[in-house]
Parts: sequence; C-alpha cells; structure tokens
Amino acid sequence: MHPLKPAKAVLKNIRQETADVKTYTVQVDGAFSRELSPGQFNMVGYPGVGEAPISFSSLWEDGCIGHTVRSVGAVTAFIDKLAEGDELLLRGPYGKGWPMDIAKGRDLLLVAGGLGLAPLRPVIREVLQSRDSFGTVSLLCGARNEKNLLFTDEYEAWRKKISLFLTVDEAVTGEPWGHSVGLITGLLDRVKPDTAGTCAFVVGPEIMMRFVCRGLMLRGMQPADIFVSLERRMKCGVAQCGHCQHAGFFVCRDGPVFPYAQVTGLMDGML
Amino acid sequence: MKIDIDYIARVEGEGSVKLEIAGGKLKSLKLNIWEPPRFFEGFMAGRKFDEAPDIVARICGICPVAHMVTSIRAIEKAIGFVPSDEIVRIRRIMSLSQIMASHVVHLYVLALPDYHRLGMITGLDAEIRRLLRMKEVLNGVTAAFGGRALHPVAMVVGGFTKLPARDTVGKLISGLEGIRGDAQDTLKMIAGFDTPLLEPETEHVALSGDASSGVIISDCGLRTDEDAYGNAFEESELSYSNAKRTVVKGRGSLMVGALSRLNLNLDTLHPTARAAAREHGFAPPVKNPFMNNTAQAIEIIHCIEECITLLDALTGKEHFVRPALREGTGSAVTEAPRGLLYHHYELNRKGVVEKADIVTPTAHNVLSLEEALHKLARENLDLPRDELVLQCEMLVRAYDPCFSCSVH
Amino acid sequence: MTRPRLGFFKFSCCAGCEFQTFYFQKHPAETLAAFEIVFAKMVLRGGAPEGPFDLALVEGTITEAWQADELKKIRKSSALLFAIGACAVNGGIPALKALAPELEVEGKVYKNLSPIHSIRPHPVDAYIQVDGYIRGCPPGERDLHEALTSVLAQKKPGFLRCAVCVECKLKGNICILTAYGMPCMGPVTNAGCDALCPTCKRPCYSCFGLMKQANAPALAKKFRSLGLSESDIRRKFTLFDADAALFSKADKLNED
Amino acid sequence: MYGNGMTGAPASRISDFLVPKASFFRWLDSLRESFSVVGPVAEEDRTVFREIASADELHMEYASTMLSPGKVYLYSPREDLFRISFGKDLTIEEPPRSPVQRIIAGIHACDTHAVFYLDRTFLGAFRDPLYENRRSNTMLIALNCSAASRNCFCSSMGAGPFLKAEKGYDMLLTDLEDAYLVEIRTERCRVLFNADATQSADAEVFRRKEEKERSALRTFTKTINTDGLDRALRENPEHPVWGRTADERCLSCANCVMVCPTCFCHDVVDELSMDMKTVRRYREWDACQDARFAEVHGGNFRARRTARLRQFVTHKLDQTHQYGVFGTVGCGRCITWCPTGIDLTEMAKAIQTRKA
Ligand SMILES: Cc1cc2nc3c(=O)[nH]c(=O)nc-3n(C[C@H](O)[C@H](O)[C@H](O)COP(=O)(O)OP(=O)(O)OC[C@H]3O[C@@H](n4cnc5c(N)ncnc54)[C@H](O)[C@@H]3O)c2cc1C
Ligand code: SF4
Ligand code: SF4
Ligand code: SF4
Repeated sequence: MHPLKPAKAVLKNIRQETADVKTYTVQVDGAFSRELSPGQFNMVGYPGVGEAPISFSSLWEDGCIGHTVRSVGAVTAFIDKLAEGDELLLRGPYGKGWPMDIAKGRDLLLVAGGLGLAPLRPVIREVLQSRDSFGTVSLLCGARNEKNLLFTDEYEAWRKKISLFLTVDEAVTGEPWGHSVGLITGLLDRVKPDTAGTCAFVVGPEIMMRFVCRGLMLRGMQPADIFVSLERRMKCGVAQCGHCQHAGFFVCRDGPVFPYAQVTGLMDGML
Repeated sequence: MKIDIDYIARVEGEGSVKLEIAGGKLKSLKLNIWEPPRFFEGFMAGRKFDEAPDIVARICGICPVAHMVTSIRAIEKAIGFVPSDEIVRIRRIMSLSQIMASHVVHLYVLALPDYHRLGMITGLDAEIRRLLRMKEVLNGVTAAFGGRALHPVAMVVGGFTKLPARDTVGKLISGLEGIRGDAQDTLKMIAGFDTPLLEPETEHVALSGDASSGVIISDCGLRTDEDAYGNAFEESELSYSNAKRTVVKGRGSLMVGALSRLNLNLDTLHPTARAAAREHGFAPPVKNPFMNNTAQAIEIIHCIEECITLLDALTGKEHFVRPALREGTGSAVTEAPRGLLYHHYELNRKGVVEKADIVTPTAHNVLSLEEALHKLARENLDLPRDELVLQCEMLVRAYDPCFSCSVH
Repeated sequence: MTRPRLGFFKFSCCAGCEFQTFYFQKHPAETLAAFEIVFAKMVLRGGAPEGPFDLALVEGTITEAWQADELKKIRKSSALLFAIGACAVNGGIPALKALAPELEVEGKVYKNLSPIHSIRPHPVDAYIQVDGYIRGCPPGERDLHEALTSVLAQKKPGFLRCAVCVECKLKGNICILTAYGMPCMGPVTNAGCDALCPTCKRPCYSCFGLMKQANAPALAKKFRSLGLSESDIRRKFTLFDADAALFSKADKLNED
Repeated sequence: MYGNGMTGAPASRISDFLVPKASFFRWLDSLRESFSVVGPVAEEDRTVFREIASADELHMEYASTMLSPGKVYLYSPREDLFRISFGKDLTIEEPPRSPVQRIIAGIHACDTHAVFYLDRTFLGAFRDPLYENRRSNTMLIALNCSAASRNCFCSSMGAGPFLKAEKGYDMLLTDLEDAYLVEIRTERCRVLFNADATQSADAEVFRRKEEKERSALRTFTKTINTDGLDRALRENPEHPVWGRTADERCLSCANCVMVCPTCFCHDVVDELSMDMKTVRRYREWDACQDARFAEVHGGNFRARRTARLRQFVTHKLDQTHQYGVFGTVGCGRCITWCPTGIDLTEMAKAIQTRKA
C-alpha cells in the first residue's frame, strides 16, 4: 500500500463553530486504522487542491472521526466550501500524540489557545470516559474573543468532571462575560499545579506556548512534565518531504507532540 | 449622423473609426489609433545592443520574431557582423513560421468570425480543429529554434544560442508536411467567401523576391535599398492618432503586406502556391484590400514549402558567434507578416544604443487603410448602419493591422 | 455547472498575454470551452466590458490616466482579478520609460508632445488590489494553467515563487553562471518559465521579474566580479522590473 | 558511521577480481541488453550521468558531477504519485511501477554514501514504494576516487575517497591503471559477473589498492573538523557569520540544495487538467532556501534569509540526531555550484574558532 495514497471519506455532518471554523464529522472507509490516539493528525485534502495536516478533534465515535478546521489557505478554504455528503480524501493517522500513559494517575493540566482546543478535545473525551484514571484535571482555554470559542455547547458536560477556565483577549459581544479577560498566562495562577504530580499538555500558537511553558516552569514545573504540540508546514506527513523539519526533528513523525524539554531553545522555533 | 466605432475588436491593439455623415454624404472619416504610446524608441536609447532584440520583441505579441529579426539584422550591420549561411537560414525559418502563424491567427481568430456573422470563433468546431492543428506545428517550429514561440530567447545578435536536435528537425518537417492539406483547405475556405468590391488606388510596396536582399520595390517603379529607406519614405505625426503615418515621398499612401508581396512577387512563389493562386483566380494586379486574406492563405502554402526546404538544408554548424563590439549605424527592412518593417540603430563604441528608429507595417498602411475606409463608406452609405459598421471593421481587419506595433 | 465569466483587459503592452491565453498555451480549446468569454477584444467582437466577471485577467502597464479609472471599474465588477504578464505584474518593458527623464524619452519619439498624455508607467497593483500574479513575458505555462484551473476548481492558486535556478536544476542544466561565467539573472528571477534561457544556453534576462526573496545586491556583486560595468548591471536588473528597482530597497545598484 | 544500505543479499563468497579494463567494459556493454546502463559521460566540458549507448562513452576519470546519479536516478527530480479522476466516483490510480532494470556505473564513494542517506529518508519508518522499486531494480557499481576535486572534503566525513562500506551497493571498482580491482558485494552481482580474462585479486592487488588510497588522500585540500562540530553549530545560532553570509552572498537561489546529493525535500503538487476531469499529483524537489518553504498560517519559521541559510548548513553539519549521521557526505557540490561560492566548511571553521 502506497503510504501517500489517500482514502475516500464522506462528510456526514458539518457544524459551524465560529465564523471561520467548522467541525466535520467524517466517515472513512473500512481500511482506515482503528488505532487513533489523541493528538495525532490526518493529511486531509481534495484532489487538485492539495493536502493539509489536520488534528483529530474526535476519534472513532459512531463510526466517524472528527476534524475541526479553520479556513486560512488553499486546502482549508476549499474544505470550508464543502457540504454534507461531499467526498474528501484523507490519510493517516500520523505522528505521536499526547502521552496519555504518562498522564494517567497524575494531575493533568490542559492549556489550549484558539484552535489548540481541537487536538485536546480527544484528550478531554478520554478523561471524561475514564475519569478515575486521572487526578485533578483542569482545562485552561483562551480565545481572541467570545465569538472564537470552540465547542461551547460541550462545556457544561466537561465542567461536571473537570475544571474549566476560560479567558478572552477582549470581550466584544457586549453580553455579560463571566470569565477572565486577558492572556491565557493569567489563568495559570488559578490552577496552582502540584509541581511534582502534574503533567501539562499545551497547544496553541507557538508564541502562546512559549509563555505558558515559561509560566509553568516559573511555578515550579519541570520541562520534562510539559508537552507541546507544534505546527509546521507539511506535504507528506511521513517524514519524507522535509517541510516540517525543525532543527533535525520531523514534526510529523517525531511530533507533533513533543516533550517541551526536547524542543525548547531550538533555532527557528519560538519555544 | 455620426458613427463611432469606439474600438475595433479582433485586431491587435486599440483603434477606432469615426464617421460623420450629413445629407447622405460622407463628411469625414478618421481612423484613430488610440493605443497608448510606450516610447520604445525613447527608452531604447541607453540600452545595450544585445538587449535590443529582446526589447523590441515586446512591441508585438503576434509578430515578435519579425521585430527581433529586423533589429538583429540592423544591429549586426552596425557592428559589422556577418552571419553565417546557417544563421541566415534559421532566421528565415523563424520569419516564415511567424508569418504563417500570424496569418493563421488572423484568418481564423480575427477575420473568420465576420464571414459567419459571429462575435468570435467558438462554435466553428471544424475550423477550430484545423486552426489548432496548424498552430501546433507552426508554433512548434518557432519554439524549436527560439526556445518558445512567443518572445523567443535563443535568437540573438550573433546567431542562435542552441539548436534543436536533428530528430526534432525531422519531426518539424513531417509536421509541416502534415498541414499541407490544412493550408489548401484554409485557402479554399477564405477564397470561398464573398468580399465587398472595393478598388482603392494606392502603391503596393514590398521587398523584392529575395527576402534577404533588403531591396524595396513597388508597383509604381520604386526601387531602393534598405539603407536608403529614409530617402524614399517619410513619416509624419497626426493630431488625432498616436500612430504616425508613412508615405512614399512625393507620392502618397502605400500598402504593404501579403497582398502587396503577391502582387509584386507572385512568380517567385513555390509552384504549388502559384497553382493555388491560379486555381482561385488570384491574378495580379489585385487591388481589392479584402483580397489580402486570400493572399495570406496563398502565402501559407508557399511558406510551408520554403520552410521545409530550409529545414532540409540545415547543417547544424556555425549557429553562433559571440559578436564583437563596434561603433556604427545600421538599418534593416524585412517582411513582417503584415508587411515592411524598418529598424534603424546608432550604436556608440560601448555598444549602447544612442538612437533607434522603428517604422512598422501598420504605420506604412495607415493612410491607405484610411483612404480605403473612406472609399468603402462613400460607396456604401445606403447600407444599414450595422452592416456598414461591420464592413468598415472587416476592412480594417482585412489589413490585419497591428495597432500595438504601429504605436509602440 | 455554469462557466466562469471571463474578461480580458489590455492596457499598454504587446497583447502577447492575451494571445498566450487564447492561442499559444497548450490548452486553448479547453480554455475556450471552460470559460464564458464575456469580454476580450482580441478574440471577441462586442461583449460586455462592464461585466460582471468571475475572473478578470489584466495585461499591460498603466501608462495613461484613463487606464487607472478603467482598472478601478474592472476591479469593482470582478470577483477575482489577476494581473497577467510582466507588464501588469512588474511594469515590464513599458516601465523602462521611467528610468530616464520623461520629456526626454517622449521627445525622442514625438516632435509634438501636446497630444501625448502619458503618466508614469506602473504595474496594475499600484492602483488596485490584485488577487493573483501570473508572471512572465509571456506568462509561464505552469502558472497560467494553475490560475485558470484554480478558478475553475474554486480554489486558491499556488504560484511558483522560487528562483529560476530551481527549475534549471530540475532540468539538470549545467549552470552557465557558475560554470561559464555568463551573467545569468536566474538566481534572483521568479521561476515559471521552466528555466527557458539557461536551457537554451543564454543567460536569463529576468522576464519573470525579481522573486520576492531576491538578493539583488549580492548578485550584482557577483556580476561585478565577472567584469560587468555598473551600467551593465543596472540594465540587467531593470529590464523587466524597473518599477521594483526604482521603488524598493532591493536596488542598491549604482551607475558608473 | 555509514553503511546501512539495503540492496541484495551479500555475496556468498569473497569475490574480488583483477579485471583488465577492456574486459570490464566489454562485460558492462554486454549488460546493456537487459539493463539500462547509466554512467559518467563527457558532454561538452562537463561530465554528466546518463544512459550510455556504448561503454566507449564512459568517462570514468571524472571529477564530481553537478547532480549526483543517486538523486537523479533513484529519487527523481519530478515524479508522478497518483492520477486521480473525477467521474461518478473519485478514482485514485498509482502510475505503474517502472520495470526498468538499471545499472549505475562509476558512482563515487561520496555519492554512494549519499544513496545510503536517501535510504534513511525513503526506506525508513515509511517506505516509499517508488524509491524502493527503483532502488532494488538498480545495481550500483561504485568507484573509488583517485583524486579529490577542489571542493571535496569527503575524507573528513568518512565518506571517501575510498568506499569503506561493505553493503548497500553491488560492486566496487578501484582503478589500478590498466585494470580494475573488482570487489563484488552482492550475490546478484556475482551471478551476473562473467568478464573474461579476470584473475582473482591477491594480497598484492590489495596492497596496490591501499597505496592508491594513500595517494588519493594526499590530494585533499579541503577539510573539516567534525569533532564537536554539531554542538558548536547548535550553540552559536547567532554567530555573525550567518547573518553576514546571508546578507552579502546568499542569493536564496537554492542551487546548494538542488545539487546536494542528500537533500531529500520535495513539494507535492496537484495539477488539474483544463477539462477538470483529472488531477496529476506529483512531487518535485523543493528547497528550504525558498522563502515559502516553512511558511504557515500566521507566520514563517524561516522568513529571514539568515535562518534559511542556517537551516541548510546545520542540516548538513549539525542535525546529527536526525539519522545518527552527518547530513553531508563531503562532495563539495554546494560550494562548487553556489554562484557566489559560499563554503559551508569555511562557515563551520569561523564558528569553531569563534572568529567573527
Ligand atoms: C500537526 C498539525 C495539526 C494541525 N491541526 C489543525 C487542525 O486541527 N485544524 C486546523 O484548522 N488547522 C490545523 N493545522 C494547521 C493547518 O494544517 C494549516 O492551517 C493548513 O495547513 C493550511 O493549509 P492550507 O492549504 O489551507 O493553507 P495554505 O494555502 O498552505 O496557506 C497557509 C498560510 O501560508 C501562507 N501562504 C501559503 N501560500 C501562500 C502564497 N501563495 N502567498 C502568500 N502566502 C501564502 C499564508 O499565510 C496562509 O495563511 C495543523 C497543523 C499541523 C502541523
Ligand atoms: S507581459 Fe510581455 S507578453 Fe504580456 S503583454 Fe506585456 S510585453 Fe506582452
Ligand atoms: S544557469 Fe542561471 S538559472 Fe540556471 S542555475 Fe545557473 S544561475 Fe541559476
Ligand atoms: S530564463 Fe529568465 S529571461 Fe528566460 S524566459 Fe525564464 S525568466 Fe524569462
């Protein structure tokens, strides 16, 4: 089997999350791997348009997988125009996801900036399902403004089992906003990680991850307990096209989730 | 009544025709070429001699080769470079392929739709297929020696930087042989259309039979060398048009292009082309400018044969010599698809152009075209307005004018 | 599926881009079949210059004031507008005029300048926002194809942005600059021509214009080391991209 | 350090021969019946690898070529991946695998190592079927170099001038004036080898080989000190040599990457047909020197020329954790073919000596 040969998939459901983000529930043909883990990604695309790496925002659920996509460029803008019932192509799963085995039995701190919540959603789902396997679980979630929050209708269910903290850079709707305003680093003091027992998963724009990780270290966490998910340009997803190379790592194969210790201070990165 | 044809579609560049009719009489008619000037002769000053052919190519997207060949010839004369026979042969092949390709575009894309009272060629499927077959082969010839068909790059002062492989040349020949039938069909198609009767008086001017002679002749007894071009022709500016217009000194309007070439040189054409001319009743002197289309179709038949002969004669040797710099002045006249093209350069000792002068086929034709339009309108004032407009446009298109060239 | 409505507009130029699109490229018949030609003077009599257009292709340099007004109208009536060809993208050959005093250049062509109303030559994006650039003189087959098929597929086109050298190496040409010291502009020129000139063993003269990441001063230095004079170097960098050379900091080239 | 090639079973018994050159080339010629034989051919004043019509065309005493045969013939510059058709249903077809059996003759030691490097990319965790197919259909006849070119530093990288790896290729030649020492490395090559007038190579022949190697080593003028090299580069990302070279000399033209025999990066491009019925998905070499290469939404990780130049140089001289080896084989091509002659060994030296 050609590792680059995509499989056909059908869009079963499309949900508008924000103005430029939609969640696609996708039915894939039988050959697609059953072994998906949170934090992994697919190469998603359409013939003639190309492919782009997109994280799973949900793993197998009712025979479907989920992708949450922001329309920013050639591939994503094209996907944005598709309708339910349309076909698209995908291949995967690729990459190393979140180290769930390391997190098990410990406190877990999830920090998501913007669309970063998408690759953490499968983690949240897993935590909700086997809540007892984890200690205290907190989710810090930041967005530009209220209109950019993802998965808002799921928050209530999440809150029942984990602590959820929200912040926006600025509140714009004029509706009462009962949460924080300001950078996500401002939420770090709300969770007070148990420095030895906590494991942190951080994902968002690289500059945001930089300051969150530094904040966590300043509060006593060890770099080895912090995990980040990197974004790089990718054309193949299988460590061959070279686009995602980051100082010798293939982000697609060695990541996208890395221990912070491994990727901090590398040239051309911001961490 | 005023008739403004704001722009004439399906010609190269921008031009308009304005008629004023009063009391059943044509009061005035003006052909205004409003193509904006780009000032080639102005900015050529200060450029290096070897840039000139690449620059002048951009005067025209349909006959870049004609401009390149002419400027190269003038510049080589200025620096005292004598091209090898092989180089001369290939340049001729380039010119021929360009003349044919230009005629094909003109006949099919620009002129043909009129005869079917269509806005454009779409819908005429058989014709489109024939056009594309011919285009493929003809552009292939230009591209094989020039690198690409439009604005070729391998044709430079000093020769051709690279030649195609021997078997490519073989393929070009068989390609040309393959479109002989299409060329005949093209002539049959064009000659089959009814054209308005129109016999304006003008002087037909062309190069004498041997295209590389640089000797200009006419049906009024003109005979002059390209170096003495300035003594025989005169250019003047018009207040209502960006294109200048050229006259034969002391006489008046002239017509250049396929019709003039055939009127003057029919007997030097390849026998198949002569036979085709006979068959379709083309017997000089032919004065009707609408017959220019027929002349073009006959020329295609001839050019295919001449091109094949030249391709056969290629040796693959002596195709490029790096030219040495020298101060000097050079003029050249060649036959572009649409007729006489004149380039003149003065180079300083660093090889920098100090002065450039370019007179294009359309500049030569402008006055006779305007006169012919006058006559056409005068004689057809009774036609319905739309038909009169169409006939005026058809006449302009028959001349195959290149307004971009004429203004440059 | 309805065919996208195409308008083709010519400003000051050789019209080569329009011929390239409808005649010289590899798929003219398919192009004519895929688009509804709403306005294109060179191939269509009549038509609707006012649009609306799904795609407007604009060729030519803007050299007269009415063209800028026309251009703004076209922009308003077009969903997508691509600049096509060196003239529209970079200023191209007509922009050479800007390198010398205006009246001097014009005076070399016309004795009477009073009917002449040229403005300084600029590429189209000096006046309007452009959705894509189809570079080259004439435009390259690959980018032109990408532009047209992207519109048909309703996706964002991916144009080439690397140096001509990349295409040159893909073809396996021996580099004429490094091996033979020919002053090739390939290293600073935007790809798209399939390295035509070096393949024909002549130096690239940059008809696709400078690529965005070009290091013009560094190549100028190389040319100096090959013995080119300052004016020769300046001429090389301005042939198709006088506008960039005049108005961007890429130009640190002197005259001697 | 190198030598994890993948092709063919090792030769079952020691098969080392002394073969008169004439006889060797006769044998090679005889193979053209069933193989496409590619070798170094003099064209104008350069040597290029291409398919030969006769062994007479071979120019075995060549200096480095512009493109390495491995990169061109095993990992091709442009290659179709799929043809996708729209119709009632989307169909995705792989192009048929090429059945061509090929021999690359006269590939230098450094370029052979470069093939091993490409193996790491295309036959690693994910195996690329196109590369794999060609790799196993290609026999590599390596050639030890008798003299270094101006920019060679393979001796510093352990990749030449003599090939030390024992596997991963099929045959190794050492030029001993009128004869070749032929060392056969794979069973498939041993089966094929039937040159006439061969003698088995004795200790004396190997003594001459060693002598040749010593004399070849004496021809090197360029060296690089690999001791702590990777760390030195990693720890000096802001050394002035980066910015200075990028500003004053680097053209962003990507010639270095394109000629590098180990550079494996490529783009994947979809070409739609004008009738919108099919898509050709192909890959073609891409380069980290292209500003677009590391661009993502909202930013570009290597927007600066300095960063792009540093990526190339450190990928060759630093990022050893990628495959456990240096990314350069010391062929010197990026120096030779850089229009402004940027020399990565000089940059490394400046950093190693901490000289600004
Ligand atoms: C592991 C991983 C997981 C990811 N998961 C998700 C996810 O779950 N959801 C999600 O939405 N995204 C995700 N991303 C990001 C996503 O892959 C990118 O946004 C996507 O690749 C963009 O592809 P595109 O073809 O739509 O955009 P492109 O067309 O490639 O454009 C991307 C950006 O590049 C620039 N660009 C590209 N071409 C040009 C050009 N010609 N001119 C100028 N600028 C240009 C622009 O700035 C543009 O914004 C993930 C990325 C990675 C690496
Ligand atoms: S860019 Fe070149 S081909 Fe296009 S119109 Fe301008 S001069 Fe002609
Ligand atoms: S010949 Fe020109 S385009 Fe080709 S690699 Fe050399 S410098 Fe670049
Ligand atoms: S090599 Fe340069 S000058 Fe030649 S066609 Fe390409 S961009 Fe134009």
